[in-house]
Amino acid sequence: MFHIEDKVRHIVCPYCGCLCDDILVELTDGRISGVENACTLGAHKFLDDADNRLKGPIMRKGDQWVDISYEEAIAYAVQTLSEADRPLLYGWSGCVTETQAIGAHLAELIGGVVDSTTSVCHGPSILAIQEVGHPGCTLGQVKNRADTIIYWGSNPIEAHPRHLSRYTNYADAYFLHNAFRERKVIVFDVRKTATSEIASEFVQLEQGGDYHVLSALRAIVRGREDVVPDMVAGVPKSQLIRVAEMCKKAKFGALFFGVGVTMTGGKYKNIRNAIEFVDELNRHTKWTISPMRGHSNVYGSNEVFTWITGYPYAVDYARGIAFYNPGETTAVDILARKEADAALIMASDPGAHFPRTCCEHLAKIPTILFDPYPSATTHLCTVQIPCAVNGIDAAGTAYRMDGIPIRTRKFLETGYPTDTSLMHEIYEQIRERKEHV
Amino acid sequence: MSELLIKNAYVIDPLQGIHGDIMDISIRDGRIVDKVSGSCEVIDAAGNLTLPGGIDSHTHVCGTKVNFGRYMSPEDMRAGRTPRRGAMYPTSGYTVPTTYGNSYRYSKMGYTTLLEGAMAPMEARHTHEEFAATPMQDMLANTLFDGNWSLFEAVGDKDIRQAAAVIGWTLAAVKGFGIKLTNPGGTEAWGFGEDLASIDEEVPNWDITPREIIDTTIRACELLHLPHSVHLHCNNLGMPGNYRTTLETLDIPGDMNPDRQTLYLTHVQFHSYGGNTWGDIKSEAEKISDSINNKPQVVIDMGQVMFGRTMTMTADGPMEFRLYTLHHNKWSNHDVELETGSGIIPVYYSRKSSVNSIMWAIGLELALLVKNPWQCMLTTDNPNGAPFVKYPEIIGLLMSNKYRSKELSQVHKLTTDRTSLGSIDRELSFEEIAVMTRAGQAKALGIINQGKGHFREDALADIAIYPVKPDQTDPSLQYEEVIGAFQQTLYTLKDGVVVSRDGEVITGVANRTFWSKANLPEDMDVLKSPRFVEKFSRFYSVDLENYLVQDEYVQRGVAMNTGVNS
Amino acid sequence: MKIRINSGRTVIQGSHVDQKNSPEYFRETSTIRLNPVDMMEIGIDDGERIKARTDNLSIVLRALSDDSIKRGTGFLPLGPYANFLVGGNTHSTGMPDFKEADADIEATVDTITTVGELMQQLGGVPYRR
Amino acid sequence: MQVTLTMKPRAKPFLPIEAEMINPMNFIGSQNLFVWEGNKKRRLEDIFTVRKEGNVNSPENIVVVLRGDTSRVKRVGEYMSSGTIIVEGDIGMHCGNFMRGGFIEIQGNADGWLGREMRGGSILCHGNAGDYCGSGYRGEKRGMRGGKIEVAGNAGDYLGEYLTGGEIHVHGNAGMFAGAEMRGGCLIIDGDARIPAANMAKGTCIIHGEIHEMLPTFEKIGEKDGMLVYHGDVANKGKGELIVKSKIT
Repeated sequence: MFHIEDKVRHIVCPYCGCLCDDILVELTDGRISGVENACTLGAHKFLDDADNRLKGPIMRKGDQWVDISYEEAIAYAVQTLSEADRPLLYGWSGCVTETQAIGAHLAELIGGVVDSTTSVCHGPSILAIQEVGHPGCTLGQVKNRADTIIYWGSNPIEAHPRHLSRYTNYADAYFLHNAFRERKVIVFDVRKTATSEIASEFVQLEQGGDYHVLSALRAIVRGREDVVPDMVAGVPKSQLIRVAEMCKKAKFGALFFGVGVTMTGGKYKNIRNAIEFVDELNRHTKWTISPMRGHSNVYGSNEVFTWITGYPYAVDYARGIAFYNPGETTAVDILARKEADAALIMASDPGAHFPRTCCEHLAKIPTILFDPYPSATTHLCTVQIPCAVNGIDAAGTAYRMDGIPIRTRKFLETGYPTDTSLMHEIYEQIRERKEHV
Repeated sequence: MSELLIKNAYVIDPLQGIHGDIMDISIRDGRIVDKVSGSCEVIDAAGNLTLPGGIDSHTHVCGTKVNFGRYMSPEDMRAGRTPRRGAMYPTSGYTVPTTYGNSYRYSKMGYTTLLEGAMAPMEARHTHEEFAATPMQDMLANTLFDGNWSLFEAVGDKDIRQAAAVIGWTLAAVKGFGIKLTNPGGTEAWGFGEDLASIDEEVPNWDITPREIIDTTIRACELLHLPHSVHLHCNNLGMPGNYRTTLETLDIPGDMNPDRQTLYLTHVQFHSYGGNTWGDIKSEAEKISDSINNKPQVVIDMGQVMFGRTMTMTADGPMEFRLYTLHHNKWSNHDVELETGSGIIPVYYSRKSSVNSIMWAIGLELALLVKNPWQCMLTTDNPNGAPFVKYPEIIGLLMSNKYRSKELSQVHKLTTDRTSLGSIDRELSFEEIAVMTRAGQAKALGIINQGKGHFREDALADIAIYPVKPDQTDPSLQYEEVIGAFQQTLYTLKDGVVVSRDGEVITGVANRTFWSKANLPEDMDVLKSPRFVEKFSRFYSVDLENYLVQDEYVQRGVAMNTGVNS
Repeated sequence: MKIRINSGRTVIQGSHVDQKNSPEYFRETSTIRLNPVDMMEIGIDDGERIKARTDNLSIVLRALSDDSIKRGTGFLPLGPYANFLVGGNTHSTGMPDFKEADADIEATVDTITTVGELMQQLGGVPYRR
Repeated sequence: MQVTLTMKPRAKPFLPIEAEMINPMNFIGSQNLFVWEGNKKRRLEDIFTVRKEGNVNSPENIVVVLRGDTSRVKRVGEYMSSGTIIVEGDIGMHCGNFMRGGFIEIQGNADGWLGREMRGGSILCHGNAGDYCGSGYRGEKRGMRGGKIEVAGNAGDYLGEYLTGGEIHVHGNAGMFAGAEMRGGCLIIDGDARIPAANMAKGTCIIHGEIHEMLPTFEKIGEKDGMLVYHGDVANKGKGELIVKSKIT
């Protein structure tokens, strides 16, 4: 049998916020047959892709699922969204910015709320940044300079597997002679993790104790260790003093935090405290802090929504002008309060990742799901429309977790329409419909 | 074919030497022509002031740090919110408005061309994405080289040709327009939390000084024949006593190229401080302007400060950290590997503050003491000194001594002693304002031949008609009318199309992006330099192949060809 | 027994996010890691099942002993099972208490519902193709 | 004059209503008033039965009474400067935002952001108040700046966040992070509180009940009237006062 083999390089992995752009993909007969450089998560994304796809649009009729055409699916979306009193447009983090931009304009056109997966991921980090700012940097800056790394409430070995090898512990550094030996990794977590195993210092704190530990560290760095009690949230004061000293001695320190800090009690206050800890350290030496963003282009959604609407997520256009108030205009709150009367879910899976009350409401209202794959939300939605996958059979802009914009590459022709073209079609049809009313 | 005739226009076109003649302007297919047919559409300008479209030669409206200013400031977005109106999308924000907010407000003020002051090459795609969402103006991006390692190596080697090679390649790779140096060397020092105190202090870990970076870069820019000169944000921004650094910097280009502008110093207000501390800060605008008056090859912009709240944002990371330790408000910082830094903090400039009042006065002093308006552009370093919507007030202050005196009497009393503003009675004319807001910019940026800043035949028909009749108005007394006129055009035309009228944007347009394409001989191809390529692959966190900005991002790009002789 | 459930990404969960209806995803996201002493106290062995209850809702999970887990806590990979136990209150921040679900757990012999069945309990219609 | 607004039945009762025009001064004269239900603009009369009794003179003599299920009605009394609003049941979010004067009485519970960025006047809530009572807005550095909020029941999380002036008195318990980032004013909680006064800079926070998860960065200064006095938050250069009953858990 004759095989057509091909190798494509410099592919951008569309899995997580690391957005590794050095992936090599092998193609055999137009199918992905091999992947190099990717982590386990990314490799699965590429290798399993073809088997996972939903073949075409489907619609729930009673307790049955029927196949429908793209035209029927679009027509359903157009009618549902233009008639809704409080439509919710949620997801977006797997889309390219070109699609996200249409989403923001669509929300305005239909008087809806547009929110991205940010709200259940690093939304609290944004709230904290809006209170105190964000001393950050690009990941290459950390790679070339950092001698001290903190991972706080974050387990990159399982969630961002190449973060350590591309940007921190195992990466080549310009300013360190033997980067691997000279670097110290400090892990703060409530449980032992794969990452805490490789740390030079592991600080195990009580669940929900992040804020207290950060306050204590700030006080110690400010020279007020006298007020700090002997034990803070399960951590001995002596260890906190030792860690504070390590941080002050660093020539360049980088603190990375994960959803372990955004999702626990205190939420954005934890992050705010971490940022202010880093602010304080900058009076002694150089420190930066960065969120470990999950989805490949979740940061892109924040960027695009910001330049179009003024706000990074959770934007409510009910009154034609943008209003923002996480806790009120965020997807979980709107669904839990049963406000939404229609939903468009874009390349995300609230069925798997939202509280049950939200899922129950999604099952009750017309829910249009754009996703290449059957997911947990498939069972809850009314219509699912499969589209091309960003970074495989679609290209566009994605923003890495540190704000670096990278263009993903299209290397397969599958015939699936892109989400950009589908959203454009929906936008134009609704616009025409509104003009005729 | 579309034709348009503007009749009875009171035209000031300094580049053509037209000083206020009542005349007609003919437009065909977006360009100025000699004549149009009798049946075309007609706009009666009725003797109102008609100028080429405004050009802002230094503003921050698109890209990573501008957007981060928005991102961290939902409180700012509560101001300036407008709903969709006709062709206008909704807008939000005052000091850092959304892209459409910026674009519409500039358009309403008659601006059709903007130069984004600072684009980190690695984040260029972001700037270009926002350019596409700033539709009413043609855009240019000054590209940051202040901490560029490859440039540093060339500076260390005293290899001007290699420096030019790096700059030429980078501008074409990221679709940038000109060279921006922000606190040269200082942003690299900030990589380890430090800054440089003078232009002769060595950059940590690099065997070079800011003086050498500036000198080499100017020579490389001249070698490349880039349309615009080096665009420099001097070291020591905002530090009392920094005027010495500024004077030393002004002396660097010397007579390097007497025929041509070789240096553009931006927001010089922030660099003209005497004294040693915030307590004894005073203006040294006289010394700075004396120096500029003797250097025809130098152009500056004001960086005027106006009172009220605003957002400071610059690639000058260490300066923003110092500002943070003073204001203790939010502080954001974003260093970009191998290239540059940046910082953002919100500020409030208060009349009650002696420092802020002195800053306010210094900007005006500069504009009034620099004799030749072609050497001083009107800016606020938007939004650093103030949001650009304050430009009309600045015009009022420059045109009316009466208004200036009135304002001066309401600021901190130390201002009179510590600045010379009270003793200056110069009042700028409409023509001088036209130079400082469009003609001078077109010349300084080198985009006259692209059809910007004038009404010569074949120029782009970018036109602003302001509701003021200069021959019937005395700006010295009627400054309020003048301010009102510059706040809102009767008509703004871009490419021959009326895009806004009486403050209302009436149609969307597609803008273009000017970028510099250096055609370099083979020996200047950096991709053939193993050192360049190896450094890229080892120390950047993206692949070289994914660094290059694809054509998708400059779909309406205009490449400006330059190059060196082989 | 009362425990506080923490959730997070695991490699197996993360490798199958595009295969939410696969046996691998089902098995991984419905498996809770507990401290071995706690498991002894409830009276179950590795691989046996527990019922976790918050408010008046309960869900059946497979239990796995893991001595890195502190007593009184459990780790459940993120997914529909973990979120079934989470309420919709975000404390007006937009973010639910994903990492702080307090549940009562007890031994059970009931079977574990699949992702599709779980969604059906929430009002959906399972899609099986 | 009394204006009584009674909610009508609605096809979609969960849709939020934005009704900042429910402000005593708007009931002088007979202009058309509009509210938003979801993304639809409605006449006030489409949502409420409106009954006016008595003569109109000045806003301070106007009493607006809200009746029925008003738990989804937001922004009532926003920018109010005089007069009285009485809510017989529960009220939705953002009641009394930016209020400058007058009086709002809520006989039931109030949802989040009660009295956000309030400048003056007073609010009395007989039931519970939601999260962010007397707080600021996202990114803004000042919360409530003047006036008084009294809550007879419990308050939610982030009570008095960025409190800058005025007084908040909660008779029941407070949730997490009461008085976080306080910069002035006085916050009194008769019941319990969890992680209070976090990162406070100035102002006074008094807690008569139990404190859960007290922060490690408050410095004990002494005792006053049987209460312990702490200064903080030492994590910053805070000069606030946290006064608590001796029992801390």
